[in-house]
Amino acid sequence: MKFKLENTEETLDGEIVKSLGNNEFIVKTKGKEHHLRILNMTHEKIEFMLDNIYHVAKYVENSTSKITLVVDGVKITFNKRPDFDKIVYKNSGVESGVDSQVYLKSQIPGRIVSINVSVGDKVNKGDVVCVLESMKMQVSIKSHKDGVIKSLKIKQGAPVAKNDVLAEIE
Amino acid sequence: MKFKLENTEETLDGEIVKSLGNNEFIVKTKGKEHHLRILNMTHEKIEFMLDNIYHVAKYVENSTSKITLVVDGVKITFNKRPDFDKIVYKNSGVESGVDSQVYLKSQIPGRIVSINVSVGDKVNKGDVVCVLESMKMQVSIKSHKDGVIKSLKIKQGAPVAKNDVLAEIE
Amino acid sequence: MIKKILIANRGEIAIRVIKTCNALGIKSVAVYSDEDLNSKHVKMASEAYHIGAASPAQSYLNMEKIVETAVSCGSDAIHPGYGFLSENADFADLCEKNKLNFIGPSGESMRLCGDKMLCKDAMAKAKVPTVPGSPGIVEEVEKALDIAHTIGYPVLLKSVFGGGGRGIRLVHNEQELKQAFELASGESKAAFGKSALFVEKFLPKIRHIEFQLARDKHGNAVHIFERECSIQRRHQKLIEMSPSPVVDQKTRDEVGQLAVKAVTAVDYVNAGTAEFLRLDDGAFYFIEINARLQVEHPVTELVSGLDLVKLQIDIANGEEIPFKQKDLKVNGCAIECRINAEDTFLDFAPSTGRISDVNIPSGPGVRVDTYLYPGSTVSPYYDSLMAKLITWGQNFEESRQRMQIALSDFYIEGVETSIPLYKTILDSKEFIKGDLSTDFLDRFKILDRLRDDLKKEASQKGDAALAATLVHSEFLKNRIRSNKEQSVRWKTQLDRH
Amino acid sequence: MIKKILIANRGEIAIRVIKTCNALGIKSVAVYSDEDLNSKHVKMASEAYHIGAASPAQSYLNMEKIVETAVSCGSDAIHPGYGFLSENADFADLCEKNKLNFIGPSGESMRLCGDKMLCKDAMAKAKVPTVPGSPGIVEEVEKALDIAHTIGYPVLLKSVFGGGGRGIRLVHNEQELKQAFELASGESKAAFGKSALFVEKFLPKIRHIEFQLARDKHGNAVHIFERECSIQRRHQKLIEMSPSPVVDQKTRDEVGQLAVKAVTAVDYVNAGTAEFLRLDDGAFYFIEINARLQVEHPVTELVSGLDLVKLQIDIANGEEIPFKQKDLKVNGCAIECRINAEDTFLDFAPSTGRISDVNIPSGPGVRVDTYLYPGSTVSPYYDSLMAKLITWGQNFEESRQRMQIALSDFYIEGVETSIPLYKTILDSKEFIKGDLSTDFLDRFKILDRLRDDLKKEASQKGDAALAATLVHSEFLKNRIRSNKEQSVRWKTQLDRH
Repeated sequence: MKFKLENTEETLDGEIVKSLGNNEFIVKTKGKEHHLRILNMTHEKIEFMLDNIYHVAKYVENSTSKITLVVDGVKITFNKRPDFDKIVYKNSGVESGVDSQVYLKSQIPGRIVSINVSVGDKVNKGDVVCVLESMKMQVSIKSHKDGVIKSLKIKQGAPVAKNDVLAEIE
Repeated sequence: MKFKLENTEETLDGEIVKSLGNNEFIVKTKGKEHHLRILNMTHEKIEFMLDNIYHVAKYVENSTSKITLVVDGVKITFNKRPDFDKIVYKNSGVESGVDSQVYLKSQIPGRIVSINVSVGDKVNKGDVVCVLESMKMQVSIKSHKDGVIKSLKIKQGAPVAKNDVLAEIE
Repeated sequence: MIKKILIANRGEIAIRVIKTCNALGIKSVAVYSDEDLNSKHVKMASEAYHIGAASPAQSYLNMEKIVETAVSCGSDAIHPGYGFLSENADFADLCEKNKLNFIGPSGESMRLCGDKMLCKDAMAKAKVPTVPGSPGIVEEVEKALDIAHTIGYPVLLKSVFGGGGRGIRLVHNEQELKQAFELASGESKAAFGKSALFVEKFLPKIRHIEFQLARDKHGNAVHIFERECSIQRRHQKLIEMSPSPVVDQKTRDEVGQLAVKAVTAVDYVNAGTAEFLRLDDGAFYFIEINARLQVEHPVTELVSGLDLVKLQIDIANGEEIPFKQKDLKVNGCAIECRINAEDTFLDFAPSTGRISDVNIPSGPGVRVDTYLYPGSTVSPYYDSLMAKLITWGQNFEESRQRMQIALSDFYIEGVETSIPLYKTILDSKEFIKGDLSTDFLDRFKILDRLRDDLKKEASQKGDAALAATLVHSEFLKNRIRSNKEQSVRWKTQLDRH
Repeated sequence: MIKKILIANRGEIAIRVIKTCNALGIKSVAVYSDEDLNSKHVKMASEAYHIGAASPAQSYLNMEKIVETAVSCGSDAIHPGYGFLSENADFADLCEKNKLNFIGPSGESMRLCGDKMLCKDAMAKAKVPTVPGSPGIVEEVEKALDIAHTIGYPVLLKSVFGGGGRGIRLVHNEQELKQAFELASGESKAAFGKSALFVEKFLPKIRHIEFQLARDKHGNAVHIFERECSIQRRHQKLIEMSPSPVVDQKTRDEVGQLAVKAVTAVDYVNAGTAEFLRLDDGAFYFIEINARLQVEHPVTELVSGLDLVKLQIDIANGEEIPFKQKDLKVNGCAIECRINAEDTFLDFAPSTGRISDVNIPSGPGVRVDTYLYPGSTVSPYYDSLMAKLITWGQNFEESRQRMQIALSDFYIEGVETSIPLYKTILDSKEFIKGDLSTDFLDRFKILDRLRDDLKKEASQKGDAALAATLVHSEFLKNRIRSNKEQSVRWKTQLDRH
């Protein structure tokens, strides 16, 4: 299985190498083998020892696109499709090459999670302008060109529809 | 419904007078009416307000002979057959009228919970000699005559069989 | 003697008052709105009465209903907690009229504390320094310019009708002041029919330091040390501690005596708090009296050993404060973190919902005041404070270490919380060295650091999360394949442990 | 400097040590038997290793396995807790041999503390009064009669091979002593090949009072006040408190200095305890040194503000004790109740099983050290102490009141507990006025009072219990009548709240 760890740049890769019986397994994560012993497991929760360290994981969400779980109190979201970001990046206009285009538009509907620039800021092509949550995933919307933020059409927490203008960049 | 409250001499009597809907009821206990509102109820547990006081009751046991529940942390046992004690009392020899009989015997098998007399003690007919637990109920074994405890054949916590001699009373 | 107290409040503070009632053998009466039928304070009180709909106006702010309930259930006193009716002078009066002992100051004293200008006057008479500025309302721009000239720019132009940062304008010179005065005066007239502006010196990089006070009906008054409450967001306190890292015993004695003068000046009776601003040069300026028990009272309890709710009840009973100023010594250090249901990254927007699971920390020096239990609800109708986590240590560092561990142990499932933010703050070198100010979060870009910390944490738990997901999806896959048989098999395996 | 500590223990004390490790940034290593895979100490430690089967001999007493685990996981120190290997001199030696810092006294010092006669000798040299009696083993009956004549009847004839009340005979005069000597001597020879008897004065109505001590590697020693531990059952402590109601500051200074002499006499290093008996006339007699952290250490922590586990670690690191005797002042009063899984009415027989539900009390001045959580297990393999409930107050009465409330809030489902017994004791006028002695339970017929209290409690809750049963059986009846439909209807009704 291969996941992208949300909010970080990491992509994680793992597999069950073998079952030892008695609820014990050898698992491989990031290329390294670990011993795992299940203490308790239900649909929502798993308690286990991983290489002599206890962990508890609770499942908050398991959708087609992502898994959110809380491990030892830390919320972790795995994106199941590690390349989703790239698709959005492409759609958001960066790859279109139309440098003369002033408007940065959203190719997907969503909700603005954070705004990373202010009016007057100089941005380079590929810089993150804002982050929006869409299909329960957080995606960064990046500038499609070098330029200066002329105006921002978005508000934190507010929804945006597909093709809404997010910013003017000149 | 009528219950004997174990370990006390009380017999309690109660009924649901009417349902007010919305999980509210008028109940009568010991001849007095109360307003009851259910907050939560499952097979094992009920949380409710009784006349503006919150209570939580958990069911520990519900057999044919008794109900044990924990109310606000206090363990309470209701005997479902309030006259069981009397049957045992009768069987234990008190009602037999055979005053010359020296041996106090147990008419039921059980386990000695407490011993209420010592050798040499003067006892009157009907005084409790010991308490034994039988069929998950605590029953007092009472002296069948006036006299003096000559010997005790029992030990706290130990089992007794039917017809075992418990004490000699002269 | 008070025998039965109705608590006109909810949440953790209602529970806090119940605990002291229990210890003293006083009966406690809870009141609750529709929303709170299943709340912990209802379950813990000796008796509980429904007082109205979820909206505070119809329940916890409904004076008549609360007083009526108190009278009909035979309460002899009312504890208002904080918020809601606690600083409502009319409510204090209504209690008195109904022969209910209101556990707080008199309505009259409360009114004096609540009126900015009257209070400032009283302080001037008592020689308690307040923030330099106009002695009262300024009607004409020339007067404002005079005052600004005297106290020096920059100054703040404020409206007495404002509050919580609203209606405040920062001006740097004469010209700005003239413009601002015109605008503000116009706004005020439009909204309230009259202009009511005043001028105050703008104070940069300030600390918020307050003194706990108690004054009885016999005129005895003491201060119970200071609390440093500089870590704030949007003018609301997040972290409080006692003692303050910048208050030595000499300062404590001096400013504490000012605080005592302040409550005496307004004939305040009960436990209360005098709030001060402290500048970098060490100057203290009185700002206001909080005429009630404070959210952050536990830090004072931990360093003084006092039960402040008990002290309130004793004072309401007409007793004298059972100790003198010289008997009080700061013992160790206490820190409180307000555990709020809020999303730090959504501008601290409230987060509400059902708490499906909660782990409350414990251990040496750890105290938690909370209404949470598994299955409880954080309601959108009331404030976002779910719990107060307070740690005590022999010194600041021990207290801080214990807080860090307790924050890590505090697990709340179902809402976003301010816990991660506090972990980042407690870990920062600026907090450790005590470089605090009300703009701490901005000054040290704490939210950026928090973002980094969260990334790091997620990265550290990545292996465990992945391993869990591998084994768990195997489990789910098998369950789908042969639901019943598998679950039996798993159960059997698990039962072996 | 210690960086990683293996904790050679389980239950609440393992957790207690982990908490201090966490606060200090020291890694903690748990060990566990088959029985303890799901125990809380395993879940809380930085790492956890399996060391053997459930039986203590195969796990928590398995010295080699524990030392091997410590070495292989890179621990640099071992904390033994109390019980198990904590007073095993060979274990201390084995740790030393393996370059593991044993957090406790040296093996040599431990051996001296553990040998009744050697220890008594050392005390005689240090002029620490011990219970009057024979200076050593008494071989002949004439010698025994001489001693008894000197110290006065009644006397106890004890065997050095005895312990916990076994092998002790109370004699009132010469004739009884002669008979008893013959019997005991014969028994001893039969069992151990030699007679090893000694004579001690019989002390009626005694209090058990002990002093907390600390001594570092540089020879600095302090006492950290006394603990009164007179409330016992079968020679095991149930309730402890500090200060003792019969120890004033003068007595504390005097007996505290004796205690310091006692540990110095045996070159004791670490935190430890000197136990004394106190007679009604105020005389104190040393009985023994407990060469480890005590179960009841939290009461001392609460009145001193110290973290005794941290102090142990500091001392093991070779640091000097960071305070002087004169810096220590008793602050308030703390009481501890040992919450045991036992049936008071079955002669305190252990009660074991799964804890299906637990509510842990909290509030101002309340501390709970426990391994319980819903779903945890009280195992028949280990001791019956499930939790320690400790309350602090400004004085004895406040501490007692808080304890009463905390006991009422402490709910443990699945086993019998000693909680009801403590409620009866805490409520008794004899406890309130401090009339304590080791025979307190018998002297005041506490179990009879407990029986009455339980009856009264049951009677008070009778109405609520009956009402619950009425409504609940209606619920069950309806469920049986139309299972599915009904449950939906009930669920709908309940969801409205």
